[in-house]
Amino acid sequence: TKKSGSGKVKVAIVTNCTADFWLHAEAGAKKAAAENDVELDFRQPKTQTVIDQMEIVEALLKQGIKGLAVSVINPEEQTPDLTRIAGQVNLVTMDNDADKTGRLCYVGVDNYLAGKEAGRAVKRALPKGGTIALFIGTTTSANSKDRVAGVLDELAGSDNRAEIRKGNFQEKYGVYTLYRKAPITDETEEAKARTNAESALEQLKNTPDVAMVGLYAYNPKAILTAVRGKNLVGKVKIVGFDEDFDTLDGIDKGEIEATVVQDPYQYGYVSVTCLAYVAKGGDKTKIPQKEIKHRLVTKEGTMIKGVDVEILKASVFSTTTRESLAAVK
Amino acid sequence: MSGTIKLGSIFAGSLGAVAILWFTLALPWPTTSLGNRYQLWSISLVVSLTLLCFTFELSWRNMLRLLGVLVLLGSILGRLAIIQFLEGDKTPLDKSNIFAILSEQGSLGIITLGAALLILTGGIDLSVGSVVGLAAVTFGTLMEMGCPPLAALAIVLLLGVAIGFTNGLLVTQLKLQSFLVTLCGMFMFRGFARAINTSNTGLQQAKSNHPEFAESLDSMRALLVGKAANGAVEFPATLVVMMLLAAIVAVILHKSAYGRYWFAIGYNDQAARYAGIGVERQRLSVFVICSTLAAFAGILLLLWGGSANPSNAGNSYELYAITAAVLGGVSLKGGECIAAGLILGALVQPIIFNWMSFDQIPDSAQLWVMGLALLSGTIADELIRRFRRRAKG
Amino acid sequence: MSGTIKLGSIFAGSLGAVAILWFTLALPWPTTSLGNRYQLWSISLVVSLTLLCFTFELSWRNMLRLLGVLVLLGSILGRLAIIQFLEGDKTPLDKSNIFAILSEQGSLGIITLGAALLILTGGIDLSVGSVVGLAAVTFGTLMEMGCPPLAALAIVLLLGVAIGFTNGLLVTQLKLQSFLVTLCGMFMFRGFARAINTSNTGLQQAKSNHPEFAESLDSMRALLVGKAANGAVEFPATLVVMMLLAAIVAVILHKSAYGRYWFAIGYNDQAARYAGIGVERQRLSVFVICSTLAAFAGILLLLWGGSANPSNAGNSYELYAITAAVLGGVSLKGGECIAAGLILGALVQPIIFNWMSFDQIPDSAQLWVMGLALLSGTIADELIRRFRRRAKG
Amino acid sequence: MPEEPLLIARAIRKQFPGVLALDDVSVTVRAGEVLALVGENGAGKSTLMKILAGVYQPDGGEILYRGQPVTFSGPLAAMKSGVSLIHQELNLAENLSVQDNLFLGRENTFGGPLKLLDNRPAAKSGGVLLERVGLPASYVSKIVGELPPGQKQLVEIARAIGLDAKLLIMDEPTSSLTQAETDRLYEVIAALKASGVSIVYISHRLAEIRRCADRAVVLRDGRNAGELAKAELTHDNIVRMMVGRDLKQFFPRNHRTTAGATVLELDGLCYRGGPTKPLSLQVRAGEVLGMAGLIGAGRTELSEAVFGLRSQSAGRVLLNGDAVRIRKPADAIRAGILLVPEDRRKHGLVLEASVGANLSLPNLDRISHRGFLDDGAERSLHAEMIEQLRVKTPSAAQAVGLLSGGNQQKVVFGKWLARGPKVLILDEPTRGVDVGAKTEIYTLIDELAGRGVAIWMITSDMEELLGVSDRAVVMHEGHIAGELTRAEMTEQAVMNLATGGGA
Ligand SMILES: Nc1ncnc2c1ncn2[C@@H]1O[C@H](COP(=O)(O)OP(=O)(O)OP(=O)(O)O)[C@@H](O)[C@H]1O
Ligand SMILES: Nc1ncnc2c1ncn2[C@@H]1O[C@H](COP(=O)(O)OP(=O)(O)OP(=O)(O)O)[C@@H](O)[C@H]1O
Ligand SMILES: [Mg+2]
Ligand SMILES: [Mg+2]
Repeated sequence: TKKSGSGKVKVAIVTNCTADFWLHAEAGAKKAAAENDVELDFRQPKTQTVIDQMEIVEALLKQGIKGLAVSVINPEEQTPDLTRIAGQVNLVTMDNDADKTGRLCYVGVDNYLAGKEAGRAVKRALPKGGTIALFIGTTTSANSKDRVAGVLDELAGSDNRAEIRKGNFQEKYGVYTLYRKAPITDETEEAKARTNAESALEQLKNTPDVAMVGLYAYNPKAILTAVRGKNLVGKVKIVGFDEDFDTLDGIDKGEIEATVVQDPYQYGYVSVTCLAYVAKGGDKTKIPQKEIKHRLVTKEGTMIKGVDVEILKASVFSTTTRESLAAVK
Repeated sequence: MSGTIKLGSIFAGSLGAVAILWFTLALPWPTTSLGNRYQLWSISLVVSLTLLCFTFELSWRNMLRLLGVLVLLGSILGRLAIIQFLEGDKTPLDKSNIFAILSEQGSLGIITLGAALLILTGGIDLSVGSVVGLAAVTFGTLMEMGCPPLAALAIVLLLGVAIGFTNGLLVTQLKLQSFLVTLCGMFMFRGFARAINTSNTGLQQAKSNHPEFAESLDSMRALLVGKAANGAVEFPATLVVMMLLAAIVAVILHKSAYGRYWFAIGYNDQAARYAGIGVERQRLSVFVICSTLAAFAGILLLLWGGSANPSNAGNSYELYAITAAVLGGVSLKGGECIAAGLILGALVQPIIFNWMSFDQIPDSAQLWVMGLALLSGTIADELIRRFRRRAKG
Repeated sequence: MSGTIKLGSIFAGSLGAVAILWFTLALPWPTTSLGNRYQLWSISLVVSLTLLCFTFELSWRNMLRLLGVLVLLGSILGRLAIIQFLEGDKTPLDKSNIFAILSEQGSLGIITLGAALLILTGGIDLSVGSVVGLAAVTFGTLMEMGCPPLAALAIVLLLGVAIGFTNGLLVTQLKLQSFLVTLCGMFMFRGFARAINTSNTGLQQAKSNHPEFAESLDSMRALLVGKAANGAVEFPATLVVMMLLAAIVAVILHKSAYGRYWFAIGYNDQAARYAGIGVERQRLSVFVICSTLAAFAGILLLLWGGSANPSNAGNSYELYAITAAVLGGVSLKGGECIAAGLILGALVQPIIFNWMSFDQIPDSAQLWVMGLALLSGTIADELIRRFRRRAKG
Repeated sequence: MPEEPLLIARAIRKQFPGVLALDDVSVTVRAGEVLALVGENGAGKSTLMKILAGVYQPDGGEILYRGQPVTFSGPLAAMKSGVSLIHQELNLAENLSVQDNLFLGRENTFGGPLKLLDNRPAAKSGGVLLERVGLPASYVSKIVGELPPGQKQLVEIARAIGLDAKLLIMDEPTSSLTQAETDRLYEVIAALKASGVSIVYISHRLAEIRRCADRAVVLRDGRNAGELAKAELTHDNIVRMMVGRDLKQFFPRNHRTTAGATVLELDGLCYRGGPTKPLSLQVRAGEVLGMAGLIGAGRTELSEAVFGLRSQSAGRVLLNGDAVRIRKPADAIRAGILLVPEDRRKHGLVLEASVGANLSLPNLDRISHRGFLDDGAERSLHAEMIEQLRVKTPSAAQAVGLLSGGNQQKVVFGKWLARGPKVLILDEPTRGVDVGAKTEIYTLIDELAGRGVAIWMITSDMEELLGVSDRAVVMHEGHIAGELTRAEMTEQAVMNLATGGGA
């Protein structure tokens, strides 16, 4: 006779890669698992590839899980597989959606809108226009394309999503010039991200009104390190994405304008809560879409005219985030 | 000689038993139109196993050389069996999990074959991973652009040939070292993959661009990686493909003149030259074989995974392939290789990763557990060799 | 002999002129309390340059061996100069850009030195990148946990020693091949880095956890990577550190008995053994040097970048280091190495990346341009060698 | 002898995996004597010497050095006590200069553990050492790899002399030297002996033993076979003791007939990197053409050019009167021109592979059908060759590297015999081969010549040249200095031509 583990309901989360970002999600997921008395298996593929991710997913299916939350890497291509899997086990997509899979719900922000938020932050920093440089890990994934499109569309004031998804960029977006006519990529390597920012600064040294936007979690701090190195703090405006502590610190010191945060803690928390609810017999049909609203972090954290997102104060947000992380360790 | 043949048939018998076991697991056959194809595959499997056993001179020498990897494989399989029969609702030995592992092993095996031949002849290929990536991306991009699947397959294989040819010419004609040439190749081919397509490429995209190819693409997929249109694994076709290729390699290696040339070149290319062997030509052809197999593995990668990212598809596969080859009894000094060992070597890494998943080894620990397991394998191997040497004296 | 010394002094003279140029660029000295330290560094630079020139036997032989890399460097510098003087407002030759390139080159140079020594003695170290990552993560984590910066530095260097020792013992005592051992090490040390700290580690974090160390950390940072407390680059200290280390390596290599031993071991370890050289001990110590330098580079990486990610800090640095070593005149067959060449070799890759950025080579093309440039370098090198041989024959 | 012996080795035993290399071997070396150590290939000479020099540790027995029992922990310990060994194979770091090699492992250093080099003393004494062995002092700064093999050997000898040894062991020092250098070596040995150094001298060239040794110890199959005093050192005595029986007819000429038509002709041949003067040469069916010359005279290069290993730049190679294009060894082999190379271990054999695999290697086209090997045909080929050449090996599966030198050389011959050679080029066919095996090889050469094969034998062994060849050509600095009929062939005449004098 088999020894039946802890006897608890098992749910699993599979992320899209290994990154600090997911620590927050793990914290939220663990919290929800404890509250709902389910067993949690939190997995991160070693590289951001569909193959590695699906290898983990398929193996998990043999381990008696009752629910699965996945950050989809390539929605279009993974749809057939995820549809099949949604037939075997309760599926939630988070962070990045695949909406034709029969998933229970999608937990995450709209990356396009989040990108637009970053774009608005750039506009506030350089109201009269200027040159912007975009830094990002890759431009291959769906959410990174959306993010880039969001920023540029906001600056241009028009919708160029289709062209940007194809990788076609313009010189000018509204009154803003796009440095090198493309986002600069770094293959998610921090050191490369830093050298990229350094050479960009070197070339934009004599250009007035420069803003640099870092769209992956480590990009803002890589930009900040480079800006500090060239003694250009304050002269070059930085707008970021995600809640790296160095980024928050930079905002608190006034070196970075703002960062757009997605609330990965909620990704984990909501996903697990939802999966636990269904696994324990909750009504699938009653699950609403769990769209999570992105938020903005600034130095002051006060309301800004014309902005209808929640605005957080960097120092406070940093402390609460640390606490929620520490709580699960 | 007669002794080795007897041992060989025992081995053949037991492998046959294992094969039959597999088929029992695989039954009932999918009732799709592909059922017949899979039966064909099963026959191929038996044929290739027979060929392999026929070429594998199962001397004690060879057996001992593979003892390290056998122990490693045995202990992990043992652990999986324990999980299957004792622990909760985990079922690692279920058909679908076994099929998934076997498929992984199949595609690793294919690049291992090529990498091993190159190492055998005294070279090394660090560009394998990038070639896999480039092939996968090219294959996908071609189909997205409207090239029929079969033509795309042929073009990608030709690309593999061309790459092998370039690498090989640089090594044999310019006398550059293969480590160096293929290191540059590693950067270049990865770069080409990124230049060809800046975004992900995939089967769905190809199908939606060109619905007329959907059917032939699906049947190619079923044939080569055993996946149905909905992505379910119906048969570990990759493994069979690998076994067939391995059988061919085994015959060439152990039963044809070319194999003899390669062994001789690997040990002592000067002596081979003095014996009238066209060393350069042989080297060149091994480069071509290696890159073509890598390109083929790239095609399988796209068919299996459904999509490929130019920046990281196939990343570090050269390392996995080299490791598998070494575990399978290849010496990095050249001149030593057993075809049947390569299959065993290729089995190790996928099964280790699978085991770690079932035993919930945290992601953060997986890499060092893997490294340690491989190191233990090589250390065990060395200790066994020593022990043998001492026992003999 | 006298001929080479004369040439050496010409070289020394021109290098001195370049150094003076650098200082002019670097002037005025930062008025912080660190100004003095930098003057010390400048003196060190001159000393190490002198030592390097003294050891570098600038025979035509050596010069020609480095011609490939000199041409490569020269043409890129030329292109940068054209951009500087002809093109709009781009100023690649400005102090701040030069400093950034030099610092990159410095840290690459440090690992190149170690990697090159290992290749010289007939080994190879594929674990360098992982050791860099592990060292950076350990250094940061220790300080975050409350270990004083200097103590953390010492511990990390000891860790480097321990790693070198382990690798070395496995190679020399168990007679495993270095390629294999360090391939496993590559997985393992990367795994350790990820196991030690699952999240990014960084200086800000360390400072905010332990404000009492902020000052000593800042001054360590200023000293080793030339960054002021506000993160501004004041001096390419990494390059000076590298130059000093290179000078030491140069003296050991070309002017001490150890260097002789290593050359002999790399070419023919049997001959070295028969000459009474403790081959195993020498090999072991080179492994230790290599890993310790890699660990030191990891420390510099954290100090320079401010933070390190366990999964990818230092990724593929072993490849960059090996490439740099080869460009700098090291033969992968062992037994060939010129200390001064290593510096030149380490200059190439950072400057290529910088140039590509200034010439706006798209990201997607950078990898293959890089690969092609390196390949051209090696091909040029080989053609020069051939030409020499023919001219001689 | 009143004086205490310098070294006594008693009941030495050494076991290698699968081989008992030395079994209860004893040897005594007296102060200031030249002791010859002889024995067949694999008799254990090198092993015994390596034990005396600290390279190997014995498994049994004891060594008394200057009356004290010693165990040398390594080569360095032995060197420090005054025992040094010139290895049978070259052991030089060829990437370093001659001077660096001369003093490798005992560099003059200062700065304590920093071991900084002080090259000045070495620069002076290095030149002196080179001159003692007959190399120009200016060679100290040359890179060893750029020297031809013979000169490398001289460097090795100079290096050992420089160690100021009390006991100097020379393991086949002359195998790659020609007569002139060998003579020079005798002078060195005489001088060393005069200064009280003991020398152990190993050689397969019995003439050398007779000439310089005071005494000989004979080993057979890892055991003592006996000892010969100076007076007893005759060719027959040595051979009898070594082989255990008499060897009749050292240079058999039983099958030789009068030479037939010209088989191989070189007509104004030039090759890349070779001398500018074109070379012409003829080898006739059924004759053995001997080719002599000093070290580096260019004989090996010429043969390599004919065999397709170096590209020919002008002139023709004619086989039975027809021009053949030889661009690669395969062309030569197809035409029936076959080469037994000078360096057996590097070029002749794949040492790690089996005897059978080596025999098959150039014959794979004959033992395979449509690319697939025919096991039966292969086995019979192996059996036939092993039988015909009387190769001493447990089976065809034995790794060829484990065979004795003579048997290895027979395998190299065996590779070609199956192809029915028209022209057989032998480059130093008996280098490092013991007398027993030498006779067998000479017999084989004789038989082949009898069958009408044209044999072109390059040799630096004067005895061999005079004993085996029907006609001789002598090379000097890349060109043919002259030709001698069998009647004209004397040591004097050959040396004259080789050193650039007239015939
Ligand atoms: N390192 C080794 N490992 C195994 N066997 C060895 C080793 N060295 C020597 N032998 C074996 O020991 C025996 C004695 O060899 P040794 O080299 O001493 O002979 P030798 O008298 O010097 O012969 P030669 O005249 O050919 O040089 C041979 O059978 C040889 O194969
Ligand atoms: N390994 C080598 N490296 C460099 N030069 C060499 C080498 N071997 C031979 N040479 C050069 O080639 C020329 C001819 O050498 P070759 O070996 O053909 O002469 P040989 O008459 O066969 O003498 P040996 O008795 O040394 O075999 C000489 O000038 C020699 O210096
Ligand atoms: Mg010997
Ligand atoms: Mg010769």
